[in-house]
Amino acid sequence: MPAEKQPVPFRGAGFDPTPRRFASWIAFAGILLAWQAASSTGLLPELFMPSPDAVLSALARMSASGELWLHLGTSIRRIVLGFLLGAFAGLLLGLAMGIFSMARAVGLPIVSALFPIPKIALLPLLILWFGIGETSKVATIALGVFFPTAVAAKTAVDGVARNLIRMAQSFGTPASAIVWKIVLPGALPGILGGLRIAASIALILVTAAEMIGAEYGVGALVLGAGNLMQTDKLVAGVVLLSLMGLAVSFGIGLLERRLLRWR
Amino acid sequence: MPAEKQPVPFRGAGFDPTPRRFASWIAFAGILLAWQAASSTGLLPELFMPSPDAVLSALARMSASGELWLHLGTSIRRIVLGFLLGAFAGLLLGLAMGIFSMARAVGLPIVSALFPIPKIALLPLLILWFGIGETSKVATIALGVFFPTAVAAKTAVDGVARNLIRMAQSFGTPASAIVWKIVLPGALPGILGGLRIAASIALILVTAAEMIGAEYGVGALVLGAGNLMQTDKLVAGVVLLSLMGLAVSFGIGLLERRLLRWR
Amino acid sequence: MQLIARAVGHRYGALEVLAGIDIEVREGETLALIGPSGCGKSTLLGILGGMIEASAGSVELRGVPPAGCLNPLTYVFQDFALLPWRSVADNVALGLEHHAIGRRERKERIEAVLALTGLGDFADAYPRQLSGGMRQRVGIARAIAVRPAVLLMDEPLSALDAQTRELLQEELTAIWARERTTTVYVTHNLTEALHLADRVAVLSRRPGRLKQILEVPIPREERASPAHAPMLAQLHAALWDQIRVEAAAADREVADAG
Amino acid sequence: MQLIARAVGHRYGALEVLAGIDIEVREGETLALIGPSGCGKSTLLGILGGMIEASAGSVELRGVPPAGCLNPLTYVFQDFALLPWRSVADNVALGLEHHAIGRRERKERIEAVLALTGLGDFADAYPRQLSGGMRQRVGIARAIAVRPAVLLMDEPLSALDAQTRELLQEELTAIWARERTTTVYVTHNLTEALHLADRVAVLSRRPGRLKQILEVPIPREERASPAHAPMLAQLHAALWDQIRVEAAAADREVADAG
Amino acid sequence: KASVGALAFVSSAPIFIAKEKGYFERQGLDVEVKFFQAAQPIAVAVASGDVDFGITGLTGGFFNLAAKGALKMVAAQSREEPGFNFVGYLVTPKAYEAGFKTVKDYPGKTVGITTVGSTFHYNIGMLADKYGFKLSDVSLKPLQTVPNMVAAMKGGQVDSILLPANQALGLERDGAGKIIGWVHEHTPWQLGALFTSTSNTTAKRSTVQKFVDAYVMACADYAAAFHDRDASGKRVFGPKADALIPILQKYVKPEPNADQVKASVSFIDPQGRLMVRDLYNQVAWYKAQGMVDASADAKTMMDLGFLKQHLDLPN
Ligand SMILES: Nc1ncnc2c1ncn2[C@@H]1O[C@H](COP(=O)(O)OP(=O)(O)OP(=O)(O)O)[C@@H](O)[C@H]1O
Ligand SMILES: Nc1ncnc2c1ncn2[C@@H]1O[C@H](COP(=O)(O)OP(=O)(O)OP(=O)(O)O)[C@@H](O)[C@H]1O
Ligand SMILES: [Mg+2]
Ligand SMILES: [Mg+2]
Repeated sequence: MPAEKQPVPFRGAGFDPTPRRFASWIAFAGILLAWQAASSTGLLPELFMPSPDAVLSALARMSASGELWLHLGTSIRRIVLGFLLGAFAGLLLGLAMGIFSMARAVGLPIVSALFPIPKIALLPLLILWFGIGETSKVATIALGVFFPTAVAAKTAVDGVARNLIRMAQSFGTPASAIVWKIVLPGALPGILGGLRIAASIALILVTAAEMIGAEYGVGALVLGAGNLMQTDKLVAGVVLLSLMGLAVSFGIGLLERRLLRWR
Repeated sequence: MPAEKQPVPFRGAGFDPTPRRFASWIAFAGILLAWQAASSTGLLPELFMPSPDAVLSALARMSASGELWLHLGTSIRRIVLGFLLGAFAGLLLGLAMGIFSMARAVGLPIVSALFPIPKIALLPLLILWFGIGETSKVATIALGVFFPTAVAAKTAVDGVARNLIRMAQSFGTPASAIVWKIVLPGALPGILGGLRIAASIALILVTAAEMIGAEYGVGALVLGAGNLMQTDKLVAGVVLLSLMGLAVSFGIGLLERRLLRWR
Repeated sequence: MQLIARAVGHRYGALEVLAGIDIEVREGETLALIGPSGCGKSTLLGILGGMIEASAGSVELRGVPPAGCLNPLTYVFQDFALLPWRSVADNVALGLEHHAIGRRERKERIEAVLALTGLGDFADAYPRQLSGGMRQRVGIARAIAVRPAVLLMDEPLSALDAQTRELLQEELTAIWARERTTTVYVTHNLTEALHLADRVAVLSRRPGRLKQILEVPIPREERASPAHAPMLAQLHAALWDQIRVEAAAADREVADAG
Repeated sequence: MQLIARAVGHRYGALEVLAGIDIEVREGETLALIGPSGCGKSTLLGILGGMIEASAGSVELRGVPPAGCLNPLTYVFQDFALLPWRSVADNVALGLEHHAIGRRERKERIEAVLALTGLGDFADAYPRQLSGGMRQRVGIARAIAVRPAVLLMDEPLSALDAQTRELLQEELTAIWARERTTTVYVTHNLTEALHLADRVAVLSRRPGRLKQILEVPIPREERASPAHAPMLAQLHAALWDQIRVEAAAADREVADAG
Repeated sequence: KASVGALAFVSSAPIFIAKEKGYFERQGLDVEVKFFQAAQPIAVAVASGDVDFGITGLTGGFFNLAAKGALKMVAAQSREEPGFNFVGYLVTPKAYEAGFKTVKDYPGKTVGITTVGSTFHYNIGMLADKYGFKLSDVSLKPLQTVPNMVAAMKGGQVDSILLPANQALGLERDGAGKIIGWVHEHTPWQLGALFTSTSNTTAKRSTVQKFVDAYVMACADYAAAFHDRDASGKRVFGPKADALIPILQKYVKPEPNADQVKASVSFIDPQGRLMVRDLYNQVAWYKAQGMVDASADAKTMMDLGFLKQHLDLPN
């Protein structure tokens, strides 16, 4: 480098993908338009993939006939019941495992052994126990929600900064108050994260359970439409599921924003 | 506090649940024993829940007849194929979204819209496209693996410490080398975490897909056994799924330990 | 009040960390505790405060606690240990809950300590909205609110940047001048120890033993004056000689042999 | 080599951070850069090093680069910025990759700088196995390995505890005495600036302007002696007066107004 | 007081008749009918004592429960009797055009069934045995529910399904399928049974006896009303049938019209007698398929003492 005098070159650019909300919306709209165009020109045969407007009109038809609400209502009832049951029980066990050595020693091996089982596999057993009706489906969902909630709650309690607990102890705060004032609020973000996963598992399970022997529910709708090659109804059902997923995720997001304002 | 002289009391105890491996194993063995005892004494009717030894002997019988290996082999082939396909494609898209603004702008809205759909709901559509055979099942699994992998890869790339990238730039490292030497290794932990989730989703999906119209596979085994009220075979199938889940999780754990030795 | 440790020793499993520590913290004084990394300073402070059960020896408090004392031994933590989900005022309130004081007195005490630490305008802010220096001020306010007999501070300023640290040192000096709280102050920073303490206790490397207790013979208010600079520099050099070799060894020690 | 900034200004969006900075870093000197939090010290260093594009003004290097210089402007970072998945030797190697030097020379250079920084025994260790002080030594070794014309250090010691910091200060002094590398050294710590620098540049609060450049009139080797303590204390007091009010204001500034 | 678990199908008719005509009351029994969604849970409910009696078709699941000694068959329900259309083989029009015209063409085809071990599964198995093809050459798709099966056939995912006459005829009328035969034409068999728990057959033997007596009276009524055929073998429904139809309409869900009832009524032995040898064959088949435990013994699954004479007793 024999240069006697040289400007300092700029070398800090890149690796900073910006969100570009605008481009995202354009891209999304563009995809929908391209899809519609491909369908209209016959490039994408209706038989294999319905056009967006066909899906919309299928939704409208089903809504008018009430079929939509029947399927949606059935699925939502199952999810809500199963989710509440499973989340409540999972929370109790998870907190206990996070706080008490004994609960952990007994609970953890069981949870670890049962966690990797896809809960849908328990549906046949639950049908034997509870019959083919609602109970077995709700129980499947509850089980599917129970385990991730319990594990998330335990992990969240483990993750509560020990220094905060020691701090409270150093001020003479009694143990029960420490649970309420330190452990629970500190574990809340992790628990909500666990519930988010649990909710998406509940959605998978309700779909699968409804596909395996239910008359109503979005899962039954989708399978039936698929078997009848009614692709417009099928994709409409898939859109419903996507919306349900987005709604749940939005709901938990709302909860997070309310409960975790301090973050 | 009128005391002239007082010892300092200890107040730092508790909130430190110890793992107690020992107790865990004892608890686990205890549960198995209790289960066996309840079955043997007839407290737990064989009709609803087989005893552990009945499950073991069902496994032995199925293994001897080759049925076990047929079901297991079918499921594993589906999982492996679907997982490899989905993970590879997901990785590519995820990395692209993490690095390039354009890929992110286009990819993110699509991924966000399709992510919440329980992929099992796409099985009927995939059956229409690919027929009722292997392809549709493998494709369902691949889709189920694709999305979490893509999202995990993107998030992992986002999470790579920007200061490390700036550091490399300050030494004049070219952009392509930064991707290989900084971005990829830095994103690896997050990617492996995503693959862990993807693997458990693959297990759920293979079970559900096999329950909906397949002759072989562990899912078909479980559902068929439920229909025949062969609870011993049913629980044996569930145990197989649990073992498969543990095996996958162990495998990824191994991979993590090899690739992330530096942690 | 006085805080007296007698023949205190401690082991973590097979690791001997402290041995035969005899220390007497005098009423109203500030005792700085220095020593190489890992020599057991935090452990000793924990034992003094009743947060760690000593393996050997005993600790006791002697004298009459100050009026309104709710928690004789009170900590100020290096990492501030604020509850992120509580506002500044509610964080200060934590130490007052579960003690027999009325709602009104609690409110008055909170207002008083927030005013004293210059946080009056931030009573409703959350910790994430504060700078590091302000966070530690909340930690100090919380500790003072319970009117402790002895204040135990474990490297309270070491998480702050140099400028903020100097500012808080000045404020601590002001508070001590007013309250005359007995204080044990753990630090790595010799300059800081010489700036704040009445006496400096030096621990040897692990297992920590009391090597020396050094009186700082200059009134706290005058230590900033250039006239005393040579003397402070000498004290500094003396202390640094006592721990430099061990500090170097500790720094070279592989943190996580694996 | 000399590093010369002319009329440098910078804005982040609407926020003006630096205005009209003219600075000349002399060959072989150590220039400390101090100023209240958020006044733009890091930004200025980034502009000097070509990592941030200045909104106004220009920066240039003048003179002949040292023999074997691979990267004229080289950083040492506050948070060390080591690649956790590379061993110590491989971390040092990063700066040598993608440059036209042979395998053998690369190996020699790595061994040389590791020996110089006392890391010879830790060539194969991963960063997580090192203490903070050793990690920063790796950062320094990596920077020296490329034989920079100018070393840019952004609070390189502020993430370390006080003892380790004093130790590394001594080692830095030793290295500079040998290598005489031109250095720009950002710090918050006035004592540190006065201990290490030939000149101290003081920036005003945001938008940062050059307020003063102060020469330290004592040879670096003699600054520890008590004889010079009063003078250093005076310089310290003078600098502290220049930034204390602004530092207090900055500390009170709510970090994340929301 | 007794309870009986049943499906809301026409095939449960004798129970409805016995209740409506007061035959149970005359035996001093207060019988409550509990409806279930599927056959399987009825067997479980009887085995666990939730209900005293059950009446449904016989499946692999049933035999497995019975093999554990929990259940005993005591009388007959429907059977496939020559001349009485009950379950038919239905193929898609496309498959029909392509040459799938008789039951001998099943090898190589895809067939939708409800579940593994269902009566439909057994029907195909019997065809395989009778016509000498391998059951494994037929691809059986378990689709869990009848609506799924119908949908899968309409969608062309399977070539054939088996359906009860009423639904099969409806589909053929709509052009959605072709009936290529009826089960009774190829493999007559004992399709369903009345059963109770083993403990009931010992502890409450007299109650079971009274229940069976009332049931058999209703079977006789049923047979008299629905078994008539004209000279050409075609079924005819007279005034007795018209008298019973409203009873069935009251219980069957979804409520059928008279024609649908007529298309649905199967053959039920007038004296409630079981075809015992056929039941032995069924158990043997399920055992051969590995769907029923090898230790199962058909003999222990029935208690033949409640009727004077059953049919076809094995030596
Ligand atoms: N809970 C524990 N279990 C086991 N060993 C511990 C524990 N806490 C601390 N130690 C060890 O005991 C020794 C003393 O620790 P301590 O934290 O008291 O030292 P310190 O003087 O405060 O160090 P530092 O200056 O780094 O804060 C160290 O070697 C540390 O590794
Ligand atoms: N990338 C950025 N975008 C927007 N504003 C920034 C950015 N980086 C820094 N700033 C703002 O510019 C101002 C100067 O930042 P800079 O980091 O240069 O200050 P500093 O003097 O190094 O501060 P400190 O002493 O805290 O390290 C600060 O107010 C900071 O908030
Ligand atoms: Mg410590
Ligand atoms: Mg900075």
